[in-house]
Amino acid sequence: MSMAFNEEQDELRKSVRRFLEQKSSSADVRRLMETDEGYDPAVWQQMAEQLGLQGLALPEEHGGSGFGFLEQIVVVEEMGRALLGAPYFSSVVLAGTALVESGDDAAQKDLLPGIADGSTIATLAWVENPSDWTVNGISATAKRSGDGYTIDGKKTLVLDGHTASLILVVAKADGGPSLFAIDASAAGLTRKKLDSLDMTRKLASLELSGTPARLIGSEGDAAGIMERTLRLAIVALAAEQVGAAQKCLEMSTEYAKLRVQFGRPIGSFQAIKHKCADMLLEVESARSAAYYAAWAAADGTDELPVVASLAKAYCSDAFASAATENIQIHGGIGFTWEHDAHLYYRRAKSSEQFLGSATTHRELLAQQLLAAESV
Amino acid sequence: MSMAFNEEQDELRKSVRRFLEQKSSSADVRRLMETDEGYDPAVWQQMAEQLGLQGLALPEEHGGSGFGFLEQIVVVEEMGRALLGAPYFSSVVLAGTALVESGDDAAQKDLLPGIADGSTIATLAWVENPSDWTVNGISATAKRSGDGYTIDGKKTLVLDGHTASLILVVAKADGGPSLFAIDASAAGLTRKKLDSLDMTRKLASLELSGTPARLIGSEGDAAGIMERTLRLAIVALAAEQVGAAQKCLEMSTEYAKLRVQFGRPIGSFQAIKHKCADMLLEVESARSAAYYAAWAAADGTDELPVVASLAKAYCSDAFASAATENIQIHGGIGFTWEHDAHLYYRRAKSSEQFLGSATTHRELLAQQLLAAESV
Amino acid sequence: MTTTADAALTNAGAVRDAVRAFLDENFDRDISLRTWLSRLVDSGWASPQWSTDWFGKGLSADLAAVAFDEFRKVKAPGPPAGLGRMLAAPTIIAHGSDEQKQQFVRRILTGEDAWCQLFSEPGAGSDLASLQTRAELDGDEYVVNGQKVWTSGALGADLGMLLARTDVDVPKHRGISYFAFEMDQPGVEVRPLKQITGDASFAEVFFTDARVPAANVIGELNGGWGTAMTTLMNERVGLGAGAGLNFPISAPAGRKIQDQLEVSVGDYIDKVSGGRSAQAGSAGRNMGLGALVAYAKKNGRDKDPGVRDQIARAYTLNQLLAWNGLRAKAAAKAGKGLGPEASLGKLMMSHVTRQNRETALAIVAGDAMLAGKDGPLGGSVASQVLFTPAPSIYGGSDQVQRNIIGERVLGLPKDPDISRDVPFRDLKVGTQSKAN
Amino acid sequence: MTTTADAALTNAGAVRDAVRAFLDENFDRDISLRTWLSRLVDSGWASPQWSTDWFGKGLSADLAAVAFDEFRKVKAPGPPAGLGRMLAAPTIIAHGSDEQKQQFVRRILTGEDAWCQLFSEPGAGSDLASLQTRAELDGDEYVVNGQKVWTSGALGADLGMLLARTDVDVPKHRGISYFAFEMDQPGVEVRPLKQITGDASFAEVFFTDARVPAANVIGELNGGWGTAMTTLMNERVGLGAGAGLNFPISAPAGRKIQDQLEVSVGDYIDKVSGGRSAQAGSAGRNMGLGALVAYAKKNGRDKDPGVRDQIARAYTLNQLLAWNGLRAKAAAKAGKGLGPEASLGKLMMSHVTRQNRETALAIVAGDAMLAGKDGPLGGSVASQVLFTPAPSIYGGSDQVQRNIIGERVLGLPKDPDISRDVPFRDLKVGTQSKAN
Repeated sequence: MSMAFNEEQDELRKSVRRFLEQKSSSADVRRLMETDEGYDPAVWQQMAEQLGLQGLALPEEHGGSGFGFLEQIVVVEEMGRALLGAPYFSSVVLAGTALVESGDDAAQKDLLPGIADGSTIATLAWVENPSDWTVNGISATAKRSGDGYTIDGKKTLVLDGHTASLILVVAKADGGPSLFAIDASAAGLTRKKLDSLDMTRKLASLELSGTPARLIGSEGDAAGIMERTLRLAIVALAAEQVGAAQKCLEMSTEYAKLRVQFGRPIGSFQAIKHKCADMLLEVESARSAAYYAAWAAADGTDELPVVASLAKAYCSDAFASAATENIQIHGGIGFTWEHDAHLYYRRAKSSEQFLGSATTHRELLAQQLLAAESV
Repeated sequence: MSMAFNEEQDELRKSVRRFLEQKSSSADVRRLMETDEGYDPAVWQQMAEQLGLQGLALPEEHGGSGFGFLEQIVVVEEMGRALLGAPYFSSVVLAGTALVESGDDAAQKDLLPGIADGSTIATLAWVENPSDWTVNGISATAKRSGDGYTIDGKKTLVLDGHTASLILVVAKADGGPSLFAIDASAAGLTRKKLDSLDMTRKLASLELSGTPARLIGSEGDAAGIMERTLRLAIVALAAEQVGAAQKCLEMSTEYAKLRVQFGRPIGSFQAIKHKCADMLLEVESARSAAYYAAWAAADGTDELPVVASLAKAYCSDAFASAATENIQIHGGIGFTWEHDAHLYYRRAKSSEQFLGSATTHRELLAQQLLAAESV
Repeated sequence: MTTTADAALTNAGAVRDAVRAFLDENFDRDISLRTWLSRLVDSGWASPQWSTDWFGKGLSADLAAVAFDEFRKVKAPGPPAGLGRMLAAPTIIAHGSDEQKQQFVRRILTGEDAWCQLFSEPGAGSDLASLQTRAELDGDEYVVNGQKVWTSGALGADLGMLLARTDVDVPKHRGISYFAFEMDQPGVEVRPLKQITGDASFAEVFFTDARVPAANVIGELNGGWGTAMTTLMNERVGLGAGAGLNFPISAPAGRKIQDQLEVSVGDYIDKVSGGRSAQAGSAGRNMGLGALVAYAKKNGRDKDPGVRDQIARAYTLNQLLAWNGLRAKAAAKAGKGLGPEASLGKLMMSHVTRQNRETALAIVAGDAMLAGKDGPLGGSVASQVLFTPAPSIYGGSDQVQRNIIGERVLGLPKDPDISRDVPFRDLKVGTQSKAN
Repeated sequence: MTTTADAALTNAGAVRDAVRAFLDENFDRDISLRTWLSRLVDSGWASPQWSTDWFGKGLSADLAAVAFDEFRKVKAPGPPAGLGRMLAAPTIIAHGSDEQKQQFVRRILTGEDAWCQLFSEPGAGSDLASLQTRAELDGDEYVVNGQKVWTSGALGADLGMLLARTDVDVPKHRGISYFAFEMDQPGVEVRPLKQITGDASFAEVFFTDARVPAANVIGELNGGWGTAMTTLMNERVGLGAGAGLNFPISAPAGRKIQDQLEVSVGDYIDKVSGGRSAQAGSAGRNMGLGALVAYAKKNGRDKDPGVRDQIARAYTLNQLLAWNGLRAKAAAKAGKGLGPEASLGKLMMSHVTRQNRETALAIVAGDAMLAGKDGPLGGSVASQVLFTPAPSIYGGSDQVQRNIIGERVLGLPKDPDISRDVPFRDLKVGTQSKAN
């Protein structure tokens, strides 16, 4: 396993960063976060048409470019850095991956091209209990109805659930937890936007009452699909956290060089200098964790379950720490609404819990280590 | 509840400190820690005769002075500061308290006077599993034999178990875990000194095979006796940790003022200064915890179970942190055998686990908080 | 300043009797709040820890606590709990002239004046002494120009504790004066400052040829740094939650709300009773642990071992903050007790606040992503998360407190301050290239 | 120094083929270890990352790893892994004259000389440049007086990398020279230094009119600080466990153990195989996580949620240390890769070590009170506890590493060093009143 990106991947990073510097400036982020939708449809289309980001890692036969997970990681890392307001994580990382992992050719043929070209905004709704990110304890039920199904139940913490046109929902059928596709205009679906701590990431709750749904894969498939999907999603989230943490480090270092107190830049004081040094070590270590997990995902190695949880746990902690210290190093100005420090802090404290806390993932890591013959 | 010691208690502290400065210098501590016994019988007798420390808090009717738990705390805090090598914790804090808590008048009458005047060195042997400090899971058994009992089983982590002349042992009788007294010369008792991380605190393991024993209290009493005894013992241990942590703070601060690097005392660098400041806050907070718990114990308030575990958990962490930072602040010289820093570090990392780790006591604290109606 | 004490009040019983006698004679639910406050101030019971010379009884903290306990029994309203009483009054008593004490302190206690603090500037945070706001003498007045930031209560304040530079040719600590500054004048503009919480409880204050009488300098001209130290020390005590000694209810303050002083004592008590506490510190923004534990139980989160550990940690730090305060108070003698040790409480509050946040997050788990009306506990978990970075910054950052603790409590040598002896006009400040 | 590379070795296949060809022709279990090392050194394969001019092949880290992989397959012994190869050789290659490179470096690789490092002094720890050991010119030799401390391997060493002061009238950094110093002489006394672990793996070294030829100055006279930086940077890489590139087995070194080089390669491999790894760093003192996890399972401690969390934390930090190293290596080009970034690995090692201790303690619980033969895992938990404070001190403390990272990686401004420009003779050093 080589621990470096190749030149094409570096080029991809450069072009994504350039695009986001233009389209997701601080002013853009702030404008979009005040809207209910949280994204700019024009920029969303440019992402698809100019850079092909939505379809980047989706299969070529379904409208994607067929690149691998490493390219996907480069993109989400840059989006994290820029705090891009867009339904990318929901539509591509969650829903897109779930469809790919479902192995349902027909559904992929019908649904992936829209996700790949950005014309469909999709999301994945599975959570009912905020402390359980698995599908083990869900209550939503799916009943056969004609040649389809109807679903009853409630879902929460649905990313972009109020704006998505396609919603993948996990519900219990006779065969166990199963994955379904629902059209946003379907009967019996009530969507409610929720106020979110991280205003750049929009959330909704759903109520389904006899809502018609299409089964993806077979009944009982959702446990496996979701396990594989979330394993990749936490690696993507870890990379997003690395991108944002890196930005916090840069903001802190820059300010520490510029801000003068007691006749010298505050970065010359050990209290600040050592904070920045610790932050660098944590950000670099987080990067190692996210990249190693990404390579494990790309190579499909057995290590993935262990290293994915390792990455999510460590990157959550590192980003939370970087975002918090960034405010501390900025002092008063870092506590003002006008400064961007709080946008990263909100993202950090929100994504720390999203898809399972560090504590949860360390427990998963321990489970797998202890189940192994030897460490 | 007044959060200050009275003048008599302050005087007691002064005289104990003066005594220990003379009798438990660094050279004394080092001499004794290299011996198997770990204490100086002459000093032990002086403690009893000149200061009455062994009997200080034991009942007057059994040879003690009848002072309260606050005086006991003052004494153990000073002993912790001086790393006194002596069987005080085993004989007085553990065995003495267990006898008092047993409510067994006859046993008290027979056994406490010797403990109070220092002629008896006693200890308490209950642990069989190093991760369980309760008596719930013990295997040692006591069988009736004539008008007494015989005990079979093994005990470990017995403080001064190889030097004590009186050993209180917890074993399962028909009525449940029960407390017994054993003479060190009893048949079927094999004692083995164990190498200890903290060389100033001696440990032994015991094997009992048909060893004759005297029941203290009634069968089945040990659960209650031990719960009450350990609750007081952890508060005493917390106070001992505060005394030792305070000494680490003083060593660090003194060295930080004296040691010059880069043309100025290292204490003028924020990296060192802020460490010392954090250490002071932790030591002072640990002191608040230990004293508050001591007052709760002295007043016999309902809070004791909560605040005793709180104190043990916090003081363990604070002392471990102070002892570790003390070595770090001293740098290379702090890593030499000749410097006393490691003696405190060994005590810290050992007493951190003794009577239950911080994690264990936070769990006990949570149990009690969550069992309460409201917090 | 020396403190003189009421010679009769030497023990708890005497204090209790004296308060009861005072209440019997003066406390009446039907009189106006204004009349009651006036009686309270004149009696010396409004601030019994202060010297008998200046509105007090000279009581130790322990005995003052006894007095407040008696007032609590009848829910007697006390003087306003804002920055006037917490910061301005003790500073003026310590450094002001007798005229200034008469002029300013009584009106603080009676609720006639509200005060704000005009210290921090965009370029002068941790290094407060590098402040750039200028005050230049013009006749018997000073003309003030510059900008302050992080001023709480600026809109309702009648007066401000203003630090301004009165000499730029001397090193930074030696050219600052401390003014009692009238806020209601044309040269003052107050702009609300939105914080990361979304609230705007602070403001920026801009001065353009604003004016303050030379007679309003508190302490020595150019000696404002020393005067300010008293204010800052009192602030640290307050922010460390060490200022718990108080009346159960406090009166409102300020010229703009004088009508509120006309209500009857009884009506006022009924209106605010069970509501606003007398505490002016920041602790009010920290979540109560009780609500979190109840939430954990209700949602089954109390079974999670990580959550249990977090609950124990939060309980521990909250108790230690309180116990440290109790120990400090027990050790303090009458008129004493304010010292660099206050920085320990201030620093501890930062730890407590962060721990409260982490415990809350562990309990609510994924719902931590929600805020406002959709957030757990009515959005108060999100509020806790957003408020948490504040205590380690305001009132002197954690780094500043550690310097104070290291240097002034432990006696460690100072970091060399290369700007200390440079004339202010040659100094680089904030993110600008030159101070002036 | 510029690195020249073997033009034929541009890809992994070519490297693999070349090593195999070399092995086919030269590797023989029946020849003496001395003969084998000599062939290896002459071929350039002993240290393939080094320049072709000086005993190397000029390979990138990636390609060198390929070469080592081939040597690993036949268990070929490599040159000694001690301080000579890790520190002295790269320093001499970077700063020494061609004569010095011929004189010293080859003998390091062939095991003829063992080296120790004579840098730290009682008064010069973090502030190494304040060292007081003097070297005064007497004819064509320098006379050395003073004391060093924390010298590892001093008893077996033939030569020492000695930093000594050659000019006291200039500021501290500008009056130091770097010597290749012969240890076996009357003026040198080595006293073992007992550490808190009870071991004495380090020594104090005292110089009384000891002698070193002027020709043994490495780099410029009075320019020893710059030379020492190369040594320190290599040390940080080693201590951060970033030096993993190596042969599977390493040869012994030193004039006192030359007979050990006469054994056959085959016998040597059989003797040490499966034993000593080539790694010279400190990682050897950190416990393996595998043994701890097995112990936890055996004793039912793996059911404890706190223990599980600690196991996950230890696994995480150990993996990150390794992955950080892999990433640094992947990024490094041939002949590069040593830089201030090495301080990150050094600092990480302190975290890993502390975490390993805490995980071990959580698992063994009360048995942590026991040590030696009675301690858990044969006393290795107690050893881990006692060793843990070391990595954050030796080879530059955590505080020094954070300064380096802040200043040299992140570009933050330096702390003012008030002693930097003071002539050394006027300086206060350590806990003494004056440097000289």
